[in-house]
Amino acid sequence: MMSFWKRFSYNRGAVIGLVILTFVIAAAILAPILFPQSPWKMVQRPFLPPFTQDGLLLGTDALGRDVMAGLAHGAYVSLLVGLVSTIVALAIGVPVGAAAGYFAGRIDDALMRFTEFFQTIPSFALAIVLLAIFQPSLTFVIIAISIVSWPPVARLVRGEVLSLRTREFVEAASLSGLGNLQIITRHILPNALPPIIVLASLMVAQAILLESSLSFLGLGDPNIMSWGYMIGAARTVIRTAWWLSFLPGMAILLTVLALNLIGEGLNDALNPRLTRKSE
Amino acid sequence: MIRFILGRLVKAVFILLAILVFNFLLIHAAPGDPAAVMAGEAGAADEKFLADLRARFGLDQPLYMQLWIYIKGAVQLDLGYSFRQQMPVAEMIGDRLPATLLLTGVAFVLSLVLGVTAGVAASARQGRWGDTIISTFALLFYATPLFWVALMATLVFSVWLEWLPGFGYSTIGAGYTGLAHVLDVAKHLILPASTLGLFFTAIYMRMTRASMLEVSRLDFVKTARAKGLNRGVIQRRHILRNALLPVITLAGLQAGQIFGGAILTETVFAWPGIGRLMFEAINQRDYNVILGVFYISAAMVLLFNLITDVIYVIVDPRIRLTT
Amino acid sequence: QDGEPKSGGTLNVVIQPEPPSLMIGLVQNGPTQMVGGDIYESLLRYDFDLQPEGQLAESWEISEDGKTYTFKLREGVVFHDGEPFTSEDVEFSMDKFLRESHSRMRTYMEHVESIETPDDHTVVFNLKQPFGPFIGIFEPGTAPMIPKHIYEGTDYANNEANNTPIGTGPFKFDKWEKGSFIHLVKNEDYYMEGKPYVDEVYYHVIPDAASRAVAYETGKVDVLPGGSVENFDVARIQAMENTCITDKGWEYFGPLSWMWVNNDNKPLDDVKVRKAIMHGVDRQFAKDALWNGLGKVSTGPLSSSTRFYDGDTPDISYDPEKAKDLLEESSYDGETIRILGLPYGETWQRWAEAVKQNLSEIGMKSEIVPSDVAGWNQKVADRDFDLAFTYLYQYGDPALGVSRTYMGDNAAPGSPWNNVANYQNPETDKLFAEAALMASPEERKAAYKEIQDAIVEDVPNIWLLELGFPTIYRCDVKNPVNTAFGVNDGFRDVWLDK
Amino acid sequence: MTLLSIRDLSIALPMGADRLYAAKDINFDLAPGEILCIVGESGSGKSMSANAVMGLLPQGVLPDKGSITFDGQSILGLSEKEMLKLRGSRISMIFQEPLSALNPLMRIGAQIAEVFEAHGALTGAERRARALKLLEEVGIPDPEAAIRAYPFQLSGGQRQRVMIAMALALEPDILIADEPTTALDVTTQAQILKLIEDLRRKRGMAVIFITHDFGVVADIADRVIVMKKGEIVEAGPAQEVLLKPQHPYTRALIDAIPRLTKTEAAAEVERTPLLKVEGLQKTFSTGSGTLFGKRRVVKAVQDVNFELFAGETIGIVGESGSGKSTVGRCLVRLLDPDGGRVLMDGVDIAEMSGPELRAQRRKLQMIFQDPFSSLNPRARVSRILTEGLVAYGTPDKEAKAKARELLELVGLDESAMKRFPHEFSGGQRQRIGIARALALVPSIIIADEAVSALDVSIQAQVLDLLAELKTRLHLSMLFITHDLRVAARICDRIIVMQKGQIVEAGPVSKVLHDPDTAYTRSLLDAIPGQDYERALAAAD
Ligand SMILES: Nc1ncnc2c1ncn2[C@@H]1O[C@H](COP(=O)(O)OP(=O)(O)OP(=O)(O)O)[C@@H](O)[C@H]1O
Ligand SMILES: Nc1ncnc2c1ncn2[C@@H]1O[C@H](COP(=O)(O)OP(=O)(O)OP(=O)(O)O)[C@@H](O)[C@H]1O
Ligand SMILES: [Mg+2]
Ligand SMILES: [Mg+2]
Repeated sequence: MMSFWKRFSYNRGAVIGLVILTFVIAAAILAPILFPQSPWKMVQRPFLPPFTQDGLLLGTDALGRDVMAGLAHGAYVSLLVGLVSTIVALAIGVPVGAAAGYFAGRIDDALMRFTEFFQTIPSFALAIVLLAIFQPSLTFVIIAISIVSWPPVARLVRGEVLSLRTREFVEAASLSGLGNLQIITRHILPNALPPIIVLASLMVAQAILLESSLSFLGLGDPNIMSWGYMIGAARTVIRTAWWLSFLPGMAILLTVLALNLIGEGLNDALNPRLTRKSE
Repeated sequence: MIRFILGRLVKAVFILLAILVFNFLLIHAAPGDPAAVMAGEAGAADEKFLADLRARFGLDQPLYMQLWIYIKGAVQLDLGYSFRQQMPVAEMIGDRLPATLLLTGVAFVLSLVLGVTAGVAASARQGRWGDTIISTFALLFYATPLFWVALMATLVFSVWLEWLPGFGYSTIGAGYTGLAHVLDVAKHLILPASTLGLFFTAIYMRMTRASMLEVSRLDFVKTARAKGLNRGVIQRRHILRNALLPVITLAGLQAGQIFGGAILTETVFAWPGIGRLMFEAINQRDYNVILGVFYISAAMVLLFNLITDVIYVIVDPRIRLTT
Repeated sequence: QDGEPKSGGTLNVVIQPEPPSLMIGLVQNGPTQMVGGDIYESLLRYDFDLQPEGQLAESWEISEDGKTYTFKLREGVVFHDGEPFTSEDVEFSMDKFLRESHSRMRTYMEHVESIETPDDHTVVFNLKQPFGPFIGIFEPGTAPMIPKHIYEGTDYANNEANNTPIGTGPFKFDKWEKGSFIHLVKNEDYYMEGKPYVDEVYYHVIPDAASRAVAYETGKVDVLPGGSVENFDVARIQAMENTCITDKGWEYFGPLSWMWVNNDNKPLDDVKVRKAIMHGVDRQFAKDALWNGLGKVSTGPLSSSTRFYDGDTPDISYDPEKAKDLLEESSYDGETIRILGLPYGETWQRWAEAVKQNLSEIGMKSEIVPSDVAGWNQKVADRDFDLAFTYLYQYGDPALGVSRTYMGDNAAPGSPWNNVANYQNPETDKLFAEAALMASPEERKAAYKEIQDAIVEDVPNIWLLELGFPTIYRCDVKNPVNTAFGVNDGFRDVWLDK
Repeated sequence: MTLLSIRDLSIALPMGADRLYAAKDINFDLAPGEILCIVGESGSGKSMSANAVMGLLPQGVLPDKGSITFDGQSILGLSEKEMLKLRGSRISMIFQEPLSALNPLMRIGAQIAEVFEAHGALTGAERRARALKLLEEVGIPDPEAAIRAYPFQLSGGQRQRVMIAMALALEPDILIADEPTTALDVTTQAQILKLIEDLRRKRGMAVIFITHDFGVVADIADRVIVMKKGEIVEAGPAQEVLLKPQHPYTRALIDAIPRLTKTEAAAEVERTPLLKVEGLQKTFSTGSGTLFGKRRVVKAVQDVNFELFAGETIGIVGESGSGKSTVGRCLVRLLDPDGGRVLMDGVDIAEMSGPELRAQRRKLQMIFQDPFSSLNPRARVSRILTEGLVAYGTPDKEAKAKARELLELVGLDESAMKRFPHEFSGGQRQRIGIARALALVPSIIIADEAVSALDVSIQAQVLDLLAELKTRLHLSMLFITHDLRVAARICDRIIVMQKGQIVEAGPVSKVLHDPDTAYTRSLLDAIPGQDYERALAAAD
């Protein structure tokens, strides 16, 4: 464990990523303390540009709401949407993909046909339909996003596992008397990790943006402030008040960047072949 | 191999049917129906108007009858009529198909080529400036909402520089034919295709890069170096090939979504494609159109999944597939 | 002042959303009317004060008792396929086709006893009783003239000809590339000398509002009909060179927005709660911030462009203090009110948010329920809401566009367009019924004044704004809007000063 | 004239390794046409020194001081680009582990042709022809088929020969061969050695030959270097070092060389068959024949029958590619046999699955021919060694203690527990594989070339260990090897395989001293270093 941290911290990018993410998480947690007023409160005249008024550092939006408060409160929801739906997607996709790839044959066939079931409807369309059926509360938004994002994970993992299961070290592990579950979790998945980490770190962004697209179509939870909502809402005024979409866009970008840097750091730290560059 | 493919194709037919039933139930579970939407648009409607519409669309029948009628048609490759447009769904899809295939196809090739190339380039410069720049750019395109990129691209290239048309499929009313038409369409294609393509580029780039780095530490790379091969060749022939598997998976996924993947892009760039048709159909509850598009897109997904599996075997001969 | 009209040129107009069909007699949604208005015509058209002008009718006469309407038709009018237009077509359209397919016409035609066609160019409508609004229904969106020779005896809805609409209008249908554009060409045989002026009209289908703005900026389109760009963008585009804007052309429709109040639900069955909401919603802010200052704050159930509008109704202006007091006195007990937003774009979403915030400031909890268009229709029809945004057309006369939403016997669930609030007031019901059938405009005015006062007192709905949908166009496009229907009335008089 | 000269070379290891330097103060010269053999302890830095000459040290391992001069150029100072010109054409190398050293997704032919391409030699068609010729020269049967095969479809020895073919392709000035014949049967080995000898004579090729096989050293070496713990302990002309070793370590090594002559009468064993193999068949067919190229059918195992008794060791010898590994893999069910039965305690293993199979597997362990690819690159040695035990219910702590004990038994330091497979030398990895197989205390071990990468003294140590276990635990073994001396030392009976079939079987003394078939005799004749053995025997 110690050495893992050491290796991780040797990657400067990863550390920067961790710092950014910590900052975002802190914003999410501290938002109710720093901005006790509802982020929906209309506090000033609309479309106040950033840095023009004390107390409203980042200006106001189309309804005169404090953008800074929105960003802070939005951090919580966006992180929640991004992380939870990614975790759920991984929690479904990885086992399904791993089982399919490892057992191959009939199980593979069954699991993959099952996956195809969810995969065949274009994901964005499926999300729309799901949200038309169920009331788009935050929970359902997350569920809908998870449902549409696990099939790629499953297929990716399956592809990797299909290839890894024939490796000799896997055979050796099975000779050591390891059960299938142990072989998959301890020998195959760790070696399939790099693409999964990449996909997962990209999926977080995807989820945040999907939430934004949905709320832009009026299918988000309109009672909850999120970055996605802010971007979606600012879209129509992009020509007159560019900062309204730029600021939450930057927030998403930085978060995504942070997660990717961390993902990369993880990949490096978990790869025993990458020895420290110093020395 | 042939047996495997045939087996999958046979299965695909059954899956398609199952998916069809599922889709049918799914969209009928959404509130509202096409008659209500059309009445809504008219701004006024009485009972008779709605009843007439429903009778005309066959929506007055019990759900299982509607399902039965639809399935019966679908099995004979008859996708029914659009409630709204009074056109055969197959014809509507046929009309929109070329535009979508053109857009997503070009975007697909573009993103794949660009993404893999950038991924290779970045991995070769791991940890150095070039890597950082490429990675950051890719993420920039990935993490920026598509509509934002689209609008900015339109602003810059269409409004300010006036180089490219900002929307549409061809110059309306210009009446171009032959080569002029092709060039005209190509010009219209540039912005939407690159917007859509750049989004996927990041995925390929990152995946390629991570995978390449993983493979580049394996022993056979040392053998390749010992042969005196130069870096480029090693990167391409040895590392890339071994790193390709996850990229292929993702490409297969993207290719499968070649229909539905472009809803936003088609909307922003007024591209007369299937994605928009589908989106509008969902909003209008034009059941037959939605089902038709889903049906075709399901077939596409199944096909590309099959192709992906076959490519797996070609790329990695150690993988064995069984049905 | 515009000088001599010039002939020729192409007019590029935005159409949004893409119409399902151009057959205006079958489909009544906005885009169909807009394109259909170039192809089809009716007997009359109406100026900005809703006064009738002749179109296919040369002259008309209303009998003293208000029960007989006689129209003299123009001679020499032909349909786009060359067949002459006669009184037979009028009778067929009004009596057969539209009765069958047009739900609004169906109710209007209830009042008609018989239609006579003494000769090819005369049509006589005999009414059962006087029906004041009747003279106001002869516009193409309500009473389009449909060729009898094509439709008689066919299944109207499935007639092949619906795809190649034939009317008498200034433009002929040429081509419709689904998803891209609709192309109309000049009707060379039009009965008015020299008109139409432009050679062709392209309706561009551009689904995204920002792209529509870009289309205008880059000169791809010349006319942005009301609602085609987001309100937030209007000011910016307005400031462009060679750009004109008008909010005229909506007088007939008089679009009025309000929130349906579900009068059946607690605590909204309490008039004090409704009043509190009415006073608590800052409509001036909405107008300024969301509607670019266009439109008017509504004072009651009637739009001010409607005949018999009364500006002197009880006060319902923004007054949060009063709202708080009212709420205090009322039976409101901290319930969460569900607000159903209108899924027609950003402005409406923002508006719902603003209302939610307004309510929270007077101490009322609320949540916004999102939905798509179909879901909205369904929810409103099923009364599955507490407050629901909507806006409706008034069709120039309270008997046509207003009474339907307040009449107690028009409150059956299942339609989003009737008395969705389930407002029950036998007195106003009676007055509405009588006023529609009065022959004298003065009497009607008095009756409607009484109605307006009564309804505003009850606050069955939360009236918001008389919406302003500005038409933006290049200044060298002359006359794009010159009737109470605006761009929907066809581009008969448009010419390009280029 | 010297072609290559190494002065005071030290190669630093990253933190956490066995010691600070993989190699320290290395000095030697190489003249054209000279064959220099490097022998020495496993893990003594032989491979690292060789890699340094190629400029191909693994990440984290760096030449710390000293110089390498090739043909007047200082190699350590060359840029990567300049090195490219040398590699493959002027200096080429055969790596120690042939499975992981070949690109798994590239056909053999293409991998060979690439060498020419890298240096712009020949045209496309010529390259293919040359590749074919090379495969033939290194003795791969059916080169036409092999050229289209992927590495995983070849046997260990075949892969090794592919490596050799690649290294020899451009007839380099210096060939660095890192244990190039570990997986080759003696006849093939002889053929390869002859090939190298020819090139040396014709083209004046110099060779650095790393090996543990003193027989080979005796047959080919001009000069010998002996390494221990990163340092050169002795160097000199072959005759001198081999027959008059100065350093005690060298002497110990030479004493440890197994002797063919040293065959005792087979130990008394109980006659209860533990494993009964009946009519075993395995055929590989690749390519569907319709879509992707021609079908390649290899009858790897044909009708193999034998019995393994408790406490007995059977040696399987035979030419490379004759199906030895395939038999082993069929027995542990890593491959599903196409026909025949494998009866263990009267039950057919081939029919088992699930928990039943898992229960059996504990008794049946395998040491893999290619140690590196059989070790999970992302698992530390401690996990590799303990997880089998833990899986069968041993507490974690106990398992760790057991693992440490095993490491010591195979001659590895305890610090190895914390390292990853790639941080070891070839022989060390092989020992990890052995330790893993022993950890579970199986009743049968299938050892596939289990000691081929070990220097003779450690080899002796491991063989002693196995012999001890054999008596103590009644361990039975199937010992696949090409080294007949090793076979003579450890086996009770010997099976000789050729082309998938058993051509001869019998007690060691019979097969190795009085064989029935010409094939076996040819194997015996090809044993390297027979003169040397006689000389040593004479010296004793
Ligand atoms: N990447 C690495 N990281 C740390 N230590 C390493 C690494 N590679 C090799 N070593 C260590 O360097 C030493 C020398 O290794 P080398 O491969 O040169 O041995 P060798 O003489 O070739 O042995 P063998 O005969 O077993 O192949 C060994 O002790 C080994 O454990
Ligand atoms: N997976 C496979 N697919 C196709 N052919 C294979 C496969 N594995 C082995 N073979 C072929 O089967 C034959 C026997 O291989 P095997 O590995 O059993 O040989 P071996 O006796 O162990 O040889 P060596 O001493 O060289 O390791 C070889 O010709 C090889 O090419
Ligand atoms: Mg070595
Ligand atoms: Mg073998």
